[in-house]
Amino acid sequence: MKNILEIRDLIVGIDSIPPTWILREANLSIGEGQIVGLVGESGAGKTMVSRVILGFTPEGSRVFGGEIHFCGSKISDLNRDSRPFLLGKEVTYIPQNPMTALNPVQRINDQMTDVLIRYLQLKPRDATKRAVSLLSEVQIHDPEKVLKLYPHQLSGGMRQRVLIAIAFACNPSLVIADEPTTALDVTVQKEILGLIKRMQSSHGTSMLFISHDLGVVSKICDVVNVMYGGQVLETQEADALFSAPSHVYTKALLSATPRYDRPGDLLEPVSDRLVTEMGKTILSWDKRAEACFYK
Amino acid sequence: MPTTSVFKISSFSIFVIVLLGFAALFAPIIAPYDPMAQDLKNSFLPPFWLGGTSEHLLGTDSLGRDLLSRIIFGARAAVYVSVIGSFFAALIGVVLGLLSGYFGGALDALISRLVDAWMSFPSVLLCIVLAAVIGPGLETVIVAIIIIDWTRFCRVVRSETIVQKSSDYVSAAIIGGLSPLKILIKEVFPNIAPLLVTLLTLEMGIAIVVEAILSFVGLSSSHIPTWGGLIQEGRLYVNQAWWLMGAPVFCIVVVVLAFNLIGDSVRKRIDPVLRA
Amino acid sequence: MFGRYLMLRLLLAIPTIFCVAVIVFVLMRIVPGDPISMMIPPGASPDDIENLREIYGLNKPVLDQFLIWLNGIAEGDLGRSISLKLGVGQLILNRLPATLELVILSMGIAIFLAVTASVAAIRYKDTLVERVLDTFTGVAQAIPDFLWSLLLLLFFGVILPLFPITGRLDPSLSFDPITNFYFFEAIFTFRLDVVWDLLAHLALPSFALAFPLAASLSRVLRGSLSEAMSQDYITLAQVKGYSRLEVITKFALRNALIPTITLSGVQFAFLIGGTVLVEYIFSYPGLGNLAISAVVQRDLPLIQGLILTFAVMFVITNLLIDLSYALINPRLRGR
Amino acid sequence: MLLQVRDLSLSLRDTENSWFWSRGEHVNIFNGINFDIDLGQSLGIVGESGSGKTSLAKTITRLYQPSRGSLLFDGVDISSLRENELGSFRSKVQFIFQDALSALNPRQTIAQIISNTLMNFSIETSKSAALTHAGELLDRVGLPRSYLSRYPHQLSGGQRQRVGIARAIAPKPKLIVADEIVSGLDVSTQAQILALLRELREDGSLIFISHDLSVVRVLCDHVLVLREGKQEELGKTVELFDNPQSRYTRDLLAAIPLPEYDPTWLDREVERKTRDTEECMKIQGAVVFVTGSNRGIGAAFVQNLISRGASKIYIAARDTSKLQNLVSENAGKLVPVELDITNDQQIARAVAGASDVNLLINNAGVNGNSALISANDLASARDELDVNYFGTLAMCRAFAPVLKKNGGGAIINILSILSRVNLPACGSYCVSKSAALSMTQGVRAELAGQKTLVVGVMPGAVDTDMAKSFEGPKENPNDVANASLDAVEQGTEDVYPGGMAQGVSQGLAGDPKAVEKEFAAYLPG
Repeated sequence: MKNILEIRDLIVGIDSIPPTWILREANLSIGEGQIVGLVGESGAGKTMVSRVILGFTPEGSRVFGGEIHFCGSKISDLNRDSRPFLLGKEVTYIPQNPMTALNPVQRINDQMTDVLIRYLQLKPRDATKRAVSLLSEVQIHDPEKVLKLYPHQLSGGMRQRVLIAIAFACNPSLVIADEPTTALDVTVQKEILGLIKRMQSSHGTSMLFISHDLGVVSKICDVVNVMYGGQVLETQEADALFSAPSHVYTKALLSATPRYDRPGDLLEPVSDRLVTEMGKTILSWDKRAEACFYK
Repeated sequence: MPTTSVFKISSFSIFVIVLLGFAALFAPIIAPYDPMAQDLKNSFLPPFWLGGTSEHLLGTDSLGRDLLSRIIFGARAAVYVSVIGSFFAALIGVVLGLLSGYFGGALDALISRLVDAWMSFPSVLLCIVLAAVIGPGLETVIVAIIIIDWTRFCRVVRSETIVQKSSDYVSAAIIGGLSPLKILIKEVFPNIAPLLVTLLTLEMGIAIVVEAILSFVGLSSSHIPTWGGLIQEGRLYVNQAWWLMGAPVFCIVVVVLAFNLIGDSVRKRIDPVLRA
Repeated sequence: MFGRYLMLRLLLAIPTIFCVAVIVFVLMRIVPGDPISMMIPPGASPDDIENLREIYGLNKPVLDQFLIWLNGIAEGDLGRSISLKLGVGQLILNRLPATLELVILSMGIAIFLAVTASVAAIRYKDTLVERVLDTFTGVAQAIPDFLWSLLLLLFFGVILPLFPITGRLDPSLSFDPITNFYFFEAIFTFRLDVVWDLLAHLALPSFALAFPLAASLSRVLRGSLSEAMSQDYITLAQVKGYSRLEVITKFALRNALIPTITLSGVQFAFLIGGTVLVEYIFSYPGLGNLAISAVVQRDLPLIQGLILTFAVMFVITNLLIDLSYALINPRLRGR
Repeated sequence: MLLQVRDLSLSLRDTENSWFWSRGEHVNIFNGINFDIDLGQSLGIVGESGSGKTSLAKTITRLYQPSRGSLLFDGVDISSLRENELGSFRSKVQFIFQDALSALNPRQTIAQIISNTLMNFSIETSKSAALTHAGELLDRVGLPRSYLSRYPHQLSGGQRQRVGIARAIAPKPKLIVADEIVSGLDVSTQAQILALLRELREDGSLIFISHDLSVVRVLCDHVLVLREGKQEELGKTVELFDNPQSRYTRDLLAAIPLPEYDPTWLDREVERKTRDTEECMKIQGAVVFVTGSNRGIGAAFVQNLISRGASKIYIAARDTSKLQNLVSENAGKLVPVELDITNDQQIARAVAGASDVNLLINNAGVNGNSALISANDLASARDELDVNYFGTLAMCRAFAPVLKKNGGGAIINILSILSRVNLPACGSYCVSKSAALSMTQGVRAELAGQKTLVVGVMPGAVDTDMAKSFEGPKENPNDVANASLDAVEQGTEDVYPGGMAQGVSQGLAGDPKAVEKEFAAYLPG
């Protein structure tokens, strides 16, 4: 299988003395037509991975080492103008919070058609036609009416559908979804997950799916990467990972996740010993890195 | 909010304000001349750097009175008016704002209508009319400042109290068994205090300007020199001797800037949340 | 819904204006000094004084005076100025255009400065440009229009005599306008020399008025712009491939204007109050100048009329701001 | 019982749409909430966003004042007490907030925050003792004592939540209400906080608000499911999770993604959902037969059916003359039928003329208000059994084939909460309703094969002519009709409309003997 995206030993940090490391030799690859999951707790560096790919890194951050390849061509720096792909066309993004991700003062139509006009050179009228078919693809009834509305007139689930439609508008080769269902209620979450999956398979798109929720990831991803402290600890096919996790951290996370089908006393908090151990590993990596980059 | 102003040094403003206070307190001692003493032979003397003498550092006015001495005595009026005026305006505004914001209801409706009516009218004009009604004098200026500017405090304190009141820590205090008055004093007020300090310093600057405005249109005291009065006299001779107007304008501008800067830095220093 | 909202605003304006009228009227009646005493020549007989009181209706009870005044307003008669011996309505109408021209120009300058400065500061965030703009905004906001007038007059009128410091139009120019809107009339009649001279006279007062307004507008606008810039829809716009300037002007600006109008709407109205002093300082023949001389002269009918005019202008400005707010915010428009 | 909540409702003014002259309309936040909580128990309140769960928590702790209903804490009704009368309640009930940062005063150190609470409730009188005590509390929640001198913003999310817990347990409350306190935390931190709460739970009762059923399973022994301000389901945790009664709860559970590989999970929902919507009938377009439709609940049913768009309604009554007005107002929709349900011939005629019915509402009933022993004769008892049991059964028997032919449909039997417990004052009526309840269950089982939903409605006293003599809280007949029709659309089998009915039903589930004793007090006369 060909890889759309490959990240090898990527080291990113905020350029201070000593640097604040965000990604510590992270490895990740996304195969064509796959949904690749990236799970981890806050501070694990999940969002940084998506930002590095898109070219939206925080002020002062810098690539210290490693490589990123997109369809075989190397992305060498963090500047988004030097991406080898068209942002918004070939690589798109589904944001976390649908309530705030649409421009409140623009009609849905304008927000959907702008990329179509910009990248597919459609005339406004054709772009609207295409937007209508996209909206029906994401199962919005009466798309003509929805196009004339403002975001505040739509529910959260509807807005996320619109955002998904925007993400798939120009048949992208990679969609990055950053916690796309975290802000939604569970029942809506299920619908949206199903929709993302359907859109992904019907468009044959590759996808990076970032989430903190092991449950969500287990349901939608083909391959899952578990991150901690800026490193990818474990990469496995979804069925293998959830039936037989290999890394202690993954195991600990799984047994710390409450489940409605199990009585409460089975819940095991992550043990202090594991936390200290993992902290130590990171600390020793930092020391090595400092010695390497600041000599 | 922009926080990267080039003027970060508050030492400048502290220096200015100390100087102002010093001039106001010891005006009779430091002023080289009696500010009212006329010397018609030596009228319109320019400042020393424009060819004047070192005897009159800033020159003299149309009646030959020493400009430096008049400015030093003018500082006295400015400080007097701004300290007393701002204090009482703040007192009235804060008390009414806290009560109105925390307890709401009919009291709030009454107070906020009152503030609205007050604010729906150009304050400068109201001030001038008011001063005209009461008659000229420094006390008039103080009364005008209090009557006009209590709304400034009331409005801000009220809306801030409402914000604080709806935060969970106030609910937590209710759960914690505190009485409403105690919550207001112990929980809410400390969270408003930094804002209040800022408002108060800004108000001092504003009060000085109001005093200048009123004396500029001739509604302050005409018996003692005031900065506004000096500006008014200077405006008449601006084409012959621009420094007569320039010097007091310079003083007011510097003082107003100083109060603004100090308000900003005090707020940053007091606030543990901002400090973090 | 929106029409109803406007109607409501208009209706609410009436009691505000009425309140102002009452307050002003009562205030002016408790004046310790007697306005008549200023008008009479020395040695006038008590009969003469009584006569004058009769003419101006000052011998009647306060309530009657108020009703007469109100009745007059309803008929379009604001009374007669004591000091200028002319109809108050006439005086105000003569002066109003000059003030309006000043106000409109100042607001335009302020908006232009504020938007430019804010967009530039956000575009060049964390650079020297931002810090310089910060300083300018800070200073411009700290110094009120009264002091700006004096500073501008000193520096650009006296020390560097670039602009005239008094009046509205050079009397040596032969310009015989039909209306009192000199500026607009001069433009329509292609009197470019007059336009130029009017602008020169307007320059200092309008900038003095515009600076503090521009600064406070730009503070709020920058705050809401930088808040808007951290919103998710901006990230989405960036991910759609728009450049930073495009993102600011096409996406963030309109959103940022909404809170800006709410937070600083009242500042626009304050500008009208500011004209009083600025006109006085530059001897600009507008309402403000007239107001100060009326106050100094204790010209009751004139003061009353002027304050009423100011209140109406104030209310109209507020109304226009509300209107623009509603136009820009789809949440209100959709109703 | 530590806390008894009965028919608790809250409505607030919609300030956003308020005008100068009107202060905004009342908006219902939640309605008719009933539950009990005993010392040492823990109750989870679960709902999606907008279900009113946080408002409910704030009402239970009297941060809000309920607009209706009662809150009995330690036997005292605190629902309408004023703030200064709440003194002892305040120290016995504590709240932990969702947003720990905003719930801690930013200008106070942790030491001040905790010792303030200790001093307010006079648990400690000197500052130094309060400080030591605060230190001990930090030990209990697993924070180092050195954190006493820190400010809230210097702590991490999990640490702040621990401070919130320390403050809540400081006055040794009998009840702690925790509102979504783990929702913003990482899995590992969340597990630690949950473990801490499990440990502390043993000291008192806990009400735990959450959107996450999995988390509730960890902590609570009872669960209440809220949906759009209404109590959807209440039960023991084990039972509710193993065998959820309400469809909504089933949906919620099915939507939770468990962390295990399951490639069919995403598609499963769609299938199930379409089947479910087919299964449950819609009132809109239904053809309905209502008995006893001339007054009371029957009349309310007719109105509700019209407004919900039923296509045809047979309105049956013993005397149809009073129905003429109604019929002429709704021409074509309403068909009057003269029917005494104790008359077999009339029933046969009615069925023959109404072969398109797919919803039967057995509402007709009588109540002679007579006792069992002290009644003069058995006339009333016979009459009640005749109408309430035999009549209703006859109707079910007659219409079952019609419903089968029309695709299953539904039957609503209007019973009474008195079908489950005897009220001596009208003892014979209760017997007849009890028979009808048992009959309903049997009919339900028999008709399950033909997909007919049989709904039993058990209201308390309803504000109708029948209950004129009863003085006490009464349900609005409209609410009863509405709840019954909702049940048909949602596939619910047992309906307890209103606070009283729910209270009794819950009491019966907990301690049936106590309920019996309570009702036994209402003797005839």
